[in-house]
Amino acid sequence: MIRVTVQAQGFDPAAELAALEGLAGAGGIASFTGIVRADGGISALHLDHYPAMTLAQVEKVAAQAAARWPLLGLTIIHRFGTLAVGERIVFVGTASVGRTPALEACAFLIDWLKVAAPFWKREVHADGSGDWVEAKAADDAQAARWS
Amino acid sequence: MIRVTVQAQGFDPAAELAALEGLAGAGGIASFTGIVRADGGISALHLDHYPAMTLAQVEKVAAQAAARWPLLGLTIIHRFGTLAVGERIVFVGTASVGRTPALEACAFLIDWLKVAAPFWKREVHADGSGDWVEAKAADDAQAARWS
Amino acid sequence: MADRLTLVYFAWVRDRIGAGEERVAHPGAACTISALLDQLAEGSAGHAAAFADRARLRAALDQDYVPLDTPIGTARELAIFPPVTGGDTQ
Amino acid sequence: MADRLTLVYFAWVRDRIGAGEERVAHPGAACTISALLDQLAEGSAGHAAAFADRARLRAALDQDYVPLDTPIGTARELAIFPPVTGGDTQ
Repeated sequence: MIRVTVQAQGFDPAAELAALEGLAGAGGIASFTGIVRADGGISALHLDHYPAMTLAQVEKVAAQAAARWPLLGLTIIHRFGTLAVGERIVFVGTASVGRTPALEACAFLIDWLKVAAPFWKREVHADGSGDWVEAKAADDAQAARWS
Repeated sequence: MIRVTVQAQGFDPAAELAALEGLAGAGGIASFTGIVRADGGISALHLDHYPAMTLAQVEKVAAQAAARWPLLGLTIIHRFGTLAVGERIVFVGTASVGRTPALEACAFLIDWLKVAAPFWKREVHADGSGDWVEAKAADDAQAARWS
Repeated sequence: MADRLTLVYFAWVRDRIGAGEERVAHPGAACTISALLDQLAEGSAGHAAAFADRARLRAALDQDYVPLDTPIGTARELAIFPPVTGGDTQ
Repeated sequence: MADRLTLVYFAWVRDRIGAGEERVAHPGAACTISALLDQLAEGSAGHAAAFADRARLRAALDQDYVPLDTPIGTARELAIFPPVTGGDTQ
């Protein structure tokens, strides 16, 4: 079961985890949820994305994980648009028979989403001003360790 | 926030995740949930444990993770007693500012719980018969990679 | 060969150009992305500002990431944007 | 020095002995866990069966894991059990 969505609206990690837990044979479920932080006094993050490309890229990363680990289920939800501090940005959930594939695939997916999915963040201050977030070389390095 | 419990009753991962997501400054929340599988046609698992020692050992593993990674929160729930197929056995949840400490600490905790917490599993068949599960050398090796 | 090429821009590239999308005459299969950016930069101050620092630009041809020295070939859509900053938190 | 030592058993060690807990005269600080197991194995078939394969036994003194060749010292509680099998799924 591979489920990938790119959406503006929020999501419920509990429902996503319950779906993964319910998969026949699932013994281990790993998840990661990303939350908008109030870094530098921002009030929101705006996520720009490339709609024609985003879903295809996220599906590509999902297919890589599914090919590399014996997963029973894999869920990726990535939001775009304007997200207030404290809101969820991204969810990755994985299910496998034993614990290791789920844990490793979850870490792999979130590392690769950061460098492969065409999203751009702009920090939004209370007065509406804001700056685009610069990419970090550390993210490329972290994704590359899976190669 | 370190929360460690060893209990017979079930738990709700959604509530645990919500508590971690609500921690001030949390940007990444990782979790792992273990589920009883129907391996070999079993109907349940019985988890024996050493009550005087269990909580202390789980707290020790939690303290090691908290010393090693900059975590904002860490939750471990481990059940004992008789658990039917499909029931949750264990939950590990971690929160950090960025994604990496949460993901690494979550994997570390579940690896170490397997080798350090005094739990013993017996597979229970529908007729009440059952055998104690043998420890796997692979678990020791997996935990040792964190050393 | 398509006779038009759609250009799409994201993040500060779009801000500097002042538009998210534009159509241009297809520069020909052999023309590289970099060469096209050079031409566009001559045409407006916004494009010049957006394309000034090539090390900070990434590209996709028909929704696949490619290096800037890639020939445009028969692609119908060229996207120009900064390195992505998605994934989890900032 | 305590004059009694509490022994606690888990999993198949308990099944073979037929009891989860018993109290014995403290064998003295210098006596190792292994030496005590030898003495106990002589006393009953159940203990002999439980302690036959030392490679499959682990021990804790006053709730701390120790090797089987550890002297019992002033400990009040000695636990004998198989390698643990907790954590996640089987």
